[in-house]
Amino acid sequence: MVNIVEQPEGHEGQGFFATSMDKAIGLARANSLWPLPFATSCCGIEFMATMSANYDLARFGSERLSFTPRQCDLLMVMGTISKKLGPVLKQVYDQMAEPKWVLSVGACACTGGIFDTYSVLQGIDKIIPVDVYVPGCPPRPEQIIEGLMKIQELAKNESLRRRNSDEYQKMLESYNIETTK
Amino acid sequence: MDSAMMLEKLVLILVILAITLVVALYLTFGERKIAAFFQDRLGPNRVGPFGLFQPFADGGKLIFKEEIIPKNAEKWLFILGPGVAMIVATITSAVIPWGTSIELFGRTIALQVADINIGVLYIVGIVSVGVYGIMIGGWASNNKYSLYGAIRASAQMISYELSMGLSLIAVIMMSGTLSLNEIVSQQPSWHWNILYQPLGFLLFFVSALAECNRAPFDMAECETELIGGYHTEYSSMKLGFYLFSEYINMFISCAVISCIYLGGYNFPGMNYITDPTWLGLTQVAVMFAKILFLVFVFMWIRWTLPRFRYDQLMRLGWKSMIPLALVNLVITGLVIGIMKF
Amino acid sequence: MENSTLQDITSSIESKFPDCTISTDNYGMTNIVCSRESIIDLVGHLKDDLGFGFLTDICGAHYPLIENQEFQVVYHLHNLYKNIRLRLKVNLATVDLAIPTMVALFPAANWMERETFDFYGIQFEGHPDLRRILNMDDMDYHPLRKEYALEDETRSDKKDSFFGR
Amino acid sequence: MSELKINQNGQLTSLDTVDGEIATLNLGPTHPATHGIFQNILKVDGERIISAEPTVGYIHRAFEKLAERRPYQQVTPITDRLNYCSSPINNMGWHMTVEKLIGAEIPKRVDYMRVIVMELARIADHLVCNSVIGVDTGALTGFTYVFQEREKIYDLFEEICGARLTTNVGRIGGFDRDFSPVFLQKLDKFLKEFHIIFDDFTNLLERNRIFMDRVIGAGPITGERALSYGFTGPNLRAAGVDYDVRVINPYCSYQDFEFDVPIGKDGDTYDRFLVRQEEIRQSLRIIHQAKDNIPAGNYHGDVPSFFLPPKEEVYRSMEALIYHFKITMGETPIPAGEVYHSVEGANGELGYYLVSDGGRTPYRLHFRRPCFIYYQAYPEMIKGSVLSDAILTMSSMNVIAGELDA
Repeated sequence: MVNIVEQPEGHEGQGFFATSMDKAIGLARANSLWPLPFATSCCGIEFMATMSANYDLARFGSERLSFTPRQCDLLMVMGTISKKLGPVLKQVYDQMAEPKWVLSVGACACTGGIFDTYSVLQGIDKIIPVDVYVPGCPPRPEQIIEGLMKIQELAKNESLRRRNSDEYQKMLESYNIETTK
Repeated sequence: MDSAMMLEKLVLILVILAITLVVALYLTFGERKIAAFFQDRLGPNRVGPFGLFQPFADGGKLIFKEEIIPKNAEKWLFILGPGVAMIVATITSAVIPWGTSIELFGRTIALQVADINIGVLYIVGIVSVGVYGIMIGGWASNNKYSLYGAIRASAQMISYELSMGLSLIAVIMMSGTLSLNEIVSQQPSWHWNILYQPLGFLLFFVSALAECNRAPFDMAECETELIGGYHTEYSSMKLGFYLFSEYINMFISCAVISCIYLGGYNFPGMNYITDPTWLGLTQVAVMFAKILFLVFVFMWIRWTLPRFRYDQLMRLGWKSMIPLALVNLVITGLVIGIMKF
Repeated sequence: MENSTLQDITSSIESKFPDCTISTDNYGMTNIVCSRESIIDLVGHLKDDLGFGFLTDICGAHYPLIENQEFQVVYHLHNLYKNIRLRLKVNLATVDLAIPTMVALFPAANWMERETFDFYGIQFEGHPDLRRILNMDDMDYHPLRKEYALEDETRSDKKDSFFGR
Repeated sequence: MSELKINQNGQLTSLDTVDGEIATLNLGPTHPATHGIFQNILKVDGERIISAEPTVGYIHRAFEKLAERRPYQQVTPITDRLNYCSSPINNMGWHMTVEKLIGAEIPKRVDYMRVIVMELARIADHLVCNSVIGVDTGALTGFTYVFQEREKIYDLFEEICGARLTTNVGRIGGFDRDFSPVFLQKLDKFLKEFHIIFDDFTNLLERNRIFMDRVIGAGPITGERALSYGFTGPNLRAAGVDYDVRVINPYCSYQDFEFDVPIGKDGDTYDRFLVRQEEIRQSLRIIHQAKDNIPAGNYHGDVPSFFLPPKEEVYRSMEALIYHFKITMGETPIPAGEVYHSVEGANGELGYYLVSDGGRTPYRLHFRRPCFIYYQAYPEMIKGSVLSDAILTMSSMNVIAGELDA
């Protein structure tokens, strides 16, 4: 019987030991997701509840809110996004530094919710790419936390080079977002 | 200066630098935990035991984040800003006496990098350079909010440095020296300067809060008004440097306060320890205990008090602190005169 | 006149503004229908002489089936001294959708009139800043008119048959 | 350059003399202090605000058009999202409007139950507003304290209707179920424990020197101006006008309860803060009275064409089945007519102007949103003050974007 020894991880592909590096940085990113709360309406109040003592988003290392897009990793879109606000949201997404994730909280942000009206954008995924959708009108804080944990999963398992891949660039281009390349 | 001495100083510098960085790293974590404690929360607890590796997660993330330099920013100054802030923050520690000395490999090693005879002046000078980091960064960002932060920070620094300096002069008059080491060694056991200069201590403490841009004087950052203040446009490790330098500044300020007013490494009953190495190490521990206590007070204030308005801050600086510091100076002078008489 | 009762108020209005029709509905609210020429004088009279110092609300309404009175502007006034509420209505025709503004009397009317303009396209003559307020500036219709659909007409992702439309 | 006149609050009194470079500062739409989405374009001279130009409508959701397409009971969820910090008040206000239109007789017990729920909502709303003033001055800690209390109020709402924030509580005609014993227990516990954390919060801010320096004299408005700008609610009362819909037009048996209407003097941020603090205490007083004197009786009025029959009935009796079908399909007879009904929302007079043509949906429903009306005074209130004051003024006015933009 011949056993074929598998090559050690990281021996080929993106570079020596790149995968372990990927993992370490993925872990770091996952546990230090600084959110930008783009809170427009009801869900924003539930987000405040999530931030405060009973639910405490800080446990995941996510309590450092910053309202400047440059410093955030996670864009949390909470509440109705109207057509008037759409360009603003897109600009905020544009201004964020890579890697960035988007969490769409609440029915309104995901699909427009009960507001199927002339003034409301029917889901923010029309203008920016979304990573995780949290349903609910508004979602309970537990749900928001679960959404965050799903983002953590994504961040953990993301390759360091994903953001440079053609696939990613194409995806951004499909949203008419200027790419850095 | 022989080569062994050079080596010794180099090692000491590296050790102090490393300790400063690690302490600053953990101060960010401590701040979050203490904030959580004051707010009935848990604080970060997912990374490692009790969340102890949280700072490394933050650091790792920041290093691998995209650098953005805004199109209209002044590129070189934009990069220079955080660098200045970081360098200035780290070099202040050179004149802090961490202990008297320890004996290692048959040599007596002084626990101070440089015992320059104008240590106090050096600190005051370096701290004033510190504001350049904020000013340059805020100005170069080409963002109005950053500019507001920078302007507020520089005006605040100028006015609070005056009262800081004036309250320092009273101490210098008492001790008759500008060397930090000398000032510390003049406060043996429990004869700390805070007992002779309570008002001076208070003024210096408040000024230190203002110099570090800590609440209630965090005008430069002021996240509910100016979004991020001077570092609004910064991302990645440049932001990391700014945040980091803030914590190093806090650490060093507390070290200076404990040197000047709380007797530095002195503690009651230290004459009973005879072994010089043990004495040195205990002194370092005592020094750190004092510093960490002061840091805790800094954070306590941060999470309890609201912040001042810009003009109120200036009014406090110019109309209350400076006159009080002058009064303190006059009283000190009179007392010294009477004692000599 | 601040102590006047509803009776005094109605008689005062009737004598001064004969073209107004005053009625009381089943819910105890006094409705006054007047013309757009007299509305400003009427509100001025109510405010200055009869103590109606609080403008509760201005809104529009669209009645496409009533000819020549397709639009209505409804004002709610409140006399805080005597706690009397009044509802004033002005009917307007589609061909001539204009009514004088009330901003000079009540600063509060500013945004309410802008909202009414935004929703119904009613022109408030003399308004200092008559722009759209809630909708986008480049919107080309007045959405609360009955002929326009609630939903966005350009949307493509939702199939009407799923929603019973 | 002639001399600037600055009063003792550090505010510029004469603006004609400003001479210098004027910058434009864009405050919003996603500025942290806006708490919701609206924009102010400020003209500033240094930190001094020379003029402000607010832009609203960033979350305009077309409530009024939406309400024209929905049967009466389905309008309730829309009202939830008006002032989402205190949705039960909006729900109840809408229910009462429809009850007024159809002339329904409502039992006293329902009134008392409604009062309890509405006052709880008022407490929740004022807690958010006051703690957010704290956050905007930089004191975040009080905010997390009061949110623990808010969670308890959420718990109570969950016990009544199953939802936390957008409650959709009650039905036209009353409630869908009676208060459960667990609810009453939890209410007792809440009333007993509320003051502990509330006192903490009060101690943290109310007499804090820095806080007082910050908020006294920030964004003042006189009673007269406030009235002409259509202010209502705590903001008007802070300016010294004792107008409260609960007192002047008592709905829902508010005349049975004894409570004070707190008023301020200067109409500045501190007065608004204090008025809200005092209103929280008065609300507690009302809840105590309502809880102790709650009369026996049915938990809903006799409005079979609006109040869904219990599910067991639907399975057994023909009449209930028919009503159930008609209500669910929105085919209930409604008299034609128009009503205006207003309740004292957490922000002020929340009015519903309802025109019915007898059809299944409202023909026209207009919400008098207090925020929308008083926010237009904002430029006048911050003119001549500094940037920090402008931000505090905004948060102390408690502008809720959902209500503002409808």
